[in-house]
Amino acid sequence: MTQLASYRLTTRTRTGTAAGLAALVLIAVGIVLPAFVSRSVIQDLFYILTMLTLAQLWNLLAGYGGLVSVGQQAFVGIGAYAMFAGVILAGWNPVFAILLGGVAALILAIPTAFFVFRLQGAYFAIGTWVIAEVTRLLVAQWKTLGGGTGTSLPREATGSILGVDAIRALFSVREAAARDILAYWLALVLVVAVTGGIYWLLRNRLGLALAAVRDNTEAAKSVGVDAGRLKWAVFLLASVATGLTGALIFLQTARISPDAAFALTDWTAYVVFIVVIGGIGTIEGPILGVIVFFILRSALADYGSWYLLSLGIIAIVVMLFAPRGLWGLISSRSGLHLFPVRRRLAGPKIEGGH
Amino acid sequence: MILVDTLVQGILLGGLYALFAAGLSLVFGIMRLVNLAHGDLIVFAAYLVLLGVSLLGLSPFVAALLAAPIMFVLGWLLQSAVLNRVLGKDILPPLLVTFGLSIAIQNGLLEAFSADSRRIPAGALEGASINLGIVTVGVMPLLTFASAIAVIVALNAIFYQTALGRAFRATSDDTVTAGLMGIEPKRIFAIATGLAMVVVTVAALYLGMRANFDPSVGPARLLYAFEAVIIGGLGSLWGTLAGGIIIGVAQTFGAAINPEWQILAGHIAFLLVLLVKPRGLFPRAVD
Amino acid sequence: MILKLENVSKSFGALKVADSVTFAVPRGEALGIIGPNGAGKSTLFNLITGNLLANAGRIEFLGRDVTRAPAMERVRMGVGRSFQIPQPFEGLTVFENLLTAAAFGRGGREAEMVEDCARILDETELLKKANVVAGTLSLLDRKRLELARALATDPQLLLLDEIAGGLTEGECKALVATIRSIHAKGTTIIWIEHVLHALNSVVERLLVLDFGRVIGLGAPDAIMASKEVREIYLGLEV
Amino acid sequence: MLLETRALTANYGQFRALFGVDVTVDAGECVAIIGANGAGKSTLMRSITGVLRNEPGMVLHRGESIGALSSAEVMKRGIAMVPEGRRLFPSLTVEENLLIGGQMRKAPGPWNLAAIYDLFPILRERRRNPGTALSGGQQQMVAIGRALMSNPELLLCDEISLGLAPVVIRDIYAALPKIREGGAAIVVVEQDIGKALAVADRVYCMMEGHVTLAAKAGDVTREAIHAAYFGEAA
Amino acid sequence: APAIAQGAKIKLGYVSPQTGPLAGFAESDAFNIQAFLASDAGKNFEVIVKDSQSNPNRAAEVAKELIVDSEIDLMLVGSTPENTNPVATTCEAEGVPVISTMAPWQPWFIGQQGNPGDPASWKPFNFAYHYFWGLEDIIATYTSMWKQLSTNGKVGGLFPNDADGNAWGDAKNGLKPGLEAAGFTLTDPGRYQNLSDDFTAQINAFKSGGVEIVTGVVIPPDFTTFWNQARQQGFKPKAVTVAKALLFPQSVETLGAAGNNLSSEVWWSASHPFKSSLTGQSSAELAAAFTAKTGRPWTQPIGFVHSLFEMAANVMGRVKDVGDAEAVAAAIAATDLPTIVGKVAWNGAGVPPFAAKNVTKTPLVGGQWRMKDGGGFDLVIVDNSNAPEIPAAGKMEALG
Ligand SMILES: Nc1ncnc2c1ncn2[C@@H]1O[C@H](COP(=O)(O)OP(=O)(O)OP(=O)(O)O)[C@@H](O)[C@H]1O
Ligand SMILES: Nc1ncnc2c1ncn2[C@@H]1O[C@H](COP(=O)(O)OP(=O)(O)OP(=O)(O)O)[C@@H](O)[C@H]1O
Ligand SMILES: CC(C)C[C@H](N)C(=O)O
Ligand SMILES: [Mg+2]
Ligand SMILES: [Mg+2]
Repeated sequence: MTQLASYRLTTRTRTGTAAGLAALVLIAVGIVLPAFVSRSVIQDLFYILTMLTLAQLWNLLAGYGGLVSVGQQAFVGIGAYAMFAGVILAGWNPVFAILLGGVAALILAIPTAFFVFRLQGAYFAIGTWVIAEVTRLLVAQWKTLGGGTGTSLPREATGSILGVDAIRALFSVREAAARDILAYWLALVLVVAVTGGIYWLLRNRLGLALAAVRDNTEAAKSVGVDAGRLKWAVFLLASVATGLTGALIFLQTARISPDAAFALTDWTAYVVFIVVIGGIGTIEGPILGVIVFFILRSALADYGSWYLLSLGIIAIVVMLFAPRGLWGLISSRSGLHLFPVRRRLAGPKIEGGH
Repeated sequence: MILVDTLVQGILLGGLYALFAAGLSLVFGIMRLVNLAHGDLIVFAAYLVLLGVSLLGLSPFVAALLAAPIMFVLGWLLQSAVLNRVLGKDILPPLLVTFGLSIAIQNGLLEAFSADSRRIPAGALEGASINLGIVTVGVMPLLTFASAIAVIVALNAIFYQTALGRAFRATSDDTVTAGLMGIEPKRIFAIATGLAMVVVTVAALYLGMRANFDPSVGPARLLYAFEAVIIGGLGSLWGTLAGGIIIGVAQTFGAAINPEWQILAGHIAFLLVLLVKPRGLFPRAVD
Repeated sequence: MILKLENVSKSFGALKVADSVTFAVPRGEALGIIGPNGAGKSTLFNLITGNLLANAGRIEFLGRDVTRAPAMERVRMGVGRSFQIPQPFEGLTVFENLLTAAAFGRGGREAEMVEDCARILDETELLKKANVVAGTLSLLDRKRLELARALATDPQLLLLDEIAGGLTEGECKALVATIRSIHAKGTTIIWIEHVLHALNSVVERLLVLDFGRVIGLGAPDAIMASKEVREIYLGLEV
Repeated sequence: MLLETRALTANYGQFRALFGVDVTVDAGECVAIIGANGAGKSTLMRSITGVLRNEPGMVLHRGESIGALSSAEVMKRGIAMVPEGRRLFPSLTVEENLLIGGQMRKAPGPWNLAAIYDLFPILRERRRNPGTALSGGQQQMVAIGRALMSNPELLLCDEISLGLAPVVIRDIYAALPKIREGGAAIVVVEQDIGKALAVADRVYCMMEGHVTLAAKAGDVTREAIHAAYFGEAA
Repeated sequence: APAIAQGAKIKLGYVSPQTGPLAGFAESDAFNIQAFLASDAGKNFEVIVKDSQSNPNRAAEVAKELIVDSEIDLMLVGSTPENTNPVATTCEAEGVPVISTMAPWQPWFIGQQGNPGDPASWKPFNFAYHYFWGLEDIIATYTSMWKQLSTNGKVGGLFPNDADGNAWGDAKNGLKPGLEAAGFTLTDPGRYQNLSDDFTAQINAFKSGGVEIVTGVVIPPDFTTFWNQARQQGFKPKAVTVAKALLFPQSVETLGAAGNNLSSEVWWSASHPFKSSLTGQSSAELAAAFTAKTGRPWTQPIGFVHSLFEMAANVMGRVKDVGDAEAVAAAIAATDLPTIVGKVAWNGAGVPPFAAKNVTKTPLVGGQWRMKDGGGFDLVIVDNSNAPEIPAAGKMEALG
């Protein structure tokens, strides 16, 4: 069998490489952008980036891990509250307190996983929702942080965020604008880390395992994939990163209440909307989805209930006519994959890699 | 006896939840459809009944009788035109569609009826009560509970004693093979949703007579309904009633400790049941 | 002994599908399992692989008690299997199916497995279709993939569940040749099959199951000749 | 002519599985369709029963096009199928599985619950069990009984012997003549050529989506079948 | 004033819950804004309205949009703490002046503090100013209403776990100490979640506590549920005086006969003896104009929404550079204006020192809903002991 030595594995494609380079350029542009654009653009970008992060994480759970959670607001909320607690009760600098958000999300995720992993499909979905409600109701009893009323970051805290002074000096902007720039940079770091991290995972053993479990759990176990551990890993990872994102979002808002921090609509429903419109189970989908979502939101936001009415109808229409999402539509037409993960065997006797 | 009173009120409250849940249980059981718009459909039906009462001057019960066939047709159309096209192995598309529907209904109602809270006037029935010695119970909650039982008995009879019910169950197992038996799965689903909407009308009647409602109150009702369905076990309608009662009783006892624990206690009861029995109290042999 | 079952029992409700099953398989043997439909053959495989857990009894693999061990642990110890109804990872390519099995069944890095996977694909006549998405395969190729994927886990004990069912004679012959060559390399094989001529051309012993009980175990000729087997399995007048 | 396909084609997405297949079945006759794996036999069955839709004029029942009908509508015209892989309804008991086969089409005929239980006595014992708690062979019996309950004019059986023990296959094939006596025409899809020829009046052989042989069962030679089956001379 | 003459329009941001459960508060927005823009002073202004959808999250978001994208010069906000607090907090953090109203000052001021439980940590605001009344006024008014009846002085409280409920129910800064000082006792079973389906626990607690008076701050749907259950379970208090739930005539009308003689606080009415500084209209004229235009009955928020624009016209008329946030804030602090809801001046009168800089108060009286003969309800002012300048039109009556 010596002639077999010529077989090798490849995931690289030309579009993939081009897309990688484009991503690097975009990131570089993203870093220097605050020097050139207005504050409102930075804020819009912050919103886009944080929603994209949440969308990528939810896509990791549902699209790759088969874990259709409708309770991600639990981790956004707990992350945000932990950050507030760190600032208000322990006097931490808000930037460090964001890390507390990740820790708190992890602590919540462990018992949550114990519970919801006993459930399947729709039960799992409702289970996560109930856990999120329970968390919200419990946090709403935490009177030191305002109970159901909520609370705000104290002025001293928002005024002394690490790095804000440097940014003020660098771009010669007001304090509030400097805070936005800092939050934007952190969001950029988070979205690059999350998207890059997910892509890395998918190209790793874990990617194969996820796909195998998604396709057929019983068979996956029979080839040695530890489906249970895999779900744990994905769930904990997604929870921690969701917690960090939640902390960052509310650092920028500077105000929190249980209803806002644990809002099903804002942190899960819209996120699901983004992922599904864009195309679930792909890295490209959430990116496209968040852009579409943002355009719709900006275009319709001033029409009151008509905005939400149309959003609902658009969601229905997309599901009816493009169930694999817009990216699904594009990539099935053009065969385009910006983030290729398919491992191909290259060598003699193999039919063209289609 | 506060303890007995709390228990009785909890059971009666459970009847209301079971009523919210029965239609959901039907649809969830037959087509695994997680209908996130269920709560909003109840509210929609409540407005329909309200229109009957306020425009035509009917009694709420007569208005509900008129609303029921309208809701049946709407359910039929909704299923045929929209939901049938997204049903499949994947639970996500219907999840998203019904979420979209939920938002659309809420905001459509808001446009049509504004955010004012409304109520279906039930005259003397509203405050009427019966003194049973140990406890004083409202006539309305009793009526609600009795209706929940009636609805469940009726649905069970359809499900297990009629050819339609057999078709429901077969279609729920395997649509392609059901087709080979001469059953049009899409028609069966449409009938099921229509039927669920009739149950929704009953739920709406009591929702509207018991408390105020406005276009935004749907989702809060939805979660309890889901909990009742899941606690009971997929496809078990008596289980759904049991689930409703468990949540109702947990809530009244939780509230007796401290009102802060009211809703929390219901959710925790749900979690505890699932911890012990992940497929609910009365699961079907095969899912 | 590579595998030892002692009084293994399993019930689904009132239905007993494994009833005090006791037997042992020496290393390197090829054992055939036959029995009427519903006798509990596939269930027995599920018990050995850990896809189902036994209600009672003891299963030993390579001298270790694995009765309660989860499926993936047994795979890593060297138990490979195919499913009676092929269960490919439909969204992955044929090659990726094997790569998954290799990477997790053995616990190594993907890159190290590539050549081994290519060799197995070659042996099972799937090499041409290496980059084809498994969901689009024909039944024959799916069955080949079942075998190939089991092989990719580098099993010491290979469990095959009716992989010849539904194949044409020519296909069946090719399959038998493949299995023989695997066996020749020292892999222990347990094979459930209704296509008796194929089975008997490979195995050294036959085990007969009926209603979850072992009712015969021995050389194929002797088993096929036994009155009991003829009665319940082949029907009297055959 | 009970059933006729005319230049029938079928696709799974981009993949074409049937290329202009012409098959006929007369009332009361038994036709066997043989062919290797993936030849398109099941696809033909699915096209006839409307599980796969096709263009008008491709499938005719008593001269009328049924290609655009849903599988439920096809079934109500008297074409019942025993699908590949049995596909019983797990939530229904054995008896309910049987009942549901006849509930949408009530045609006069020999088949009813009692007749099915007489044909397969083991089912009477297990009538209260969920259909899927039976062994493969028993499930196959339920699947056949279920299809018979509507007293079809035409019964399509897709690989009813696949994965069954010889003794069970014998029982099931023994039932086929009784089914014909009831007046139904039968199409059996089989890989086992011998078994197919033994029961059928006529035989079609398929290969890669084409009909490569159509003949009377008594007339065909081993060589002809071999050529049609494998596409080469024996 | 110089700023007004300069041609470029002054930008006012206005965040209001036009949709959602709080939409009742916003029903007069269009009417009032139109009237404002049509007035002489209004010609210099542009008003940019954003809908908070009754969602605090969204309120903060649109406030930021107004500040960052529209670059407003002054923010106006009202309609319960759920709406005022996120907007005021955002403005404070952004350094944009904001005038806020229609939330009792405690939930507004204390609710915006990082740790509401720790008075030592409370800080005044630089840009956020609020005018309305406080819980001390509620206590004075309610107790005076109840003293008109003969009761055992036992009060049951319904306080939800939201901004209002937590402030009203707070053991130290809420109703409790004040009620006790006035000789009443308070049974408080604890905070409940809004949109509750069952009030059995509260009813049982009230029954066993011998309660004859019910008070609280309840959203309308919850009040109906409570009131029906109370009647079903045989609980018959002599007075029910709750805030929020009984603001709008529609909420009372849904109760039918059971709505008669329920009572509530009154912060503005058609009979308030004040005039608009903007249009010169009296309260009665404003209410009539609203009804004429929309065909709907007057409600309390109409006066306060109107007064927000009076404030804007007055404040911006007194600053030189409308873009100078500090100057605008200073002008707000220096306000002394008689408006349609009473005099507004941040002079510290009646407000504790920690909040004196940012909070000022308008008068509060008590009212009772009386069924009219031809159907419908009138809100009759039955207690003005706290603000004698507002005429009372009747006496408090016990529930039947
Ligand atoms: N998960 C299950 N729940 C209930 N009964 C089951 C389950 N799995 C298998 N059975 C039943 O157990 C018995 C043995 O099934 P098994 O699949 O092991 O048979 P088998 O010998 O492999 O038959 P075949 O030759 O048809 O594949 C059958 O009666 C079957 O219906
Ligand atoms: N759902 C499907 N999607 C795509 N291709 C399919 C599908 N079902 C069958 N095919 C393909 O269509 C061709 C014909 O398949 P079909 O199932 O009709 O064959 P068959 O003759 O019944 O074979 P078998 O003996 O395996 O049952 C095969 O190449 C098969 O891979
Ligand atoms: C998904 C497809 C674009 C895969 C393609 N055959 C490749 O290997 O790149
Ligand atoms: Mg088997
Ligand atoms: Mg086939």
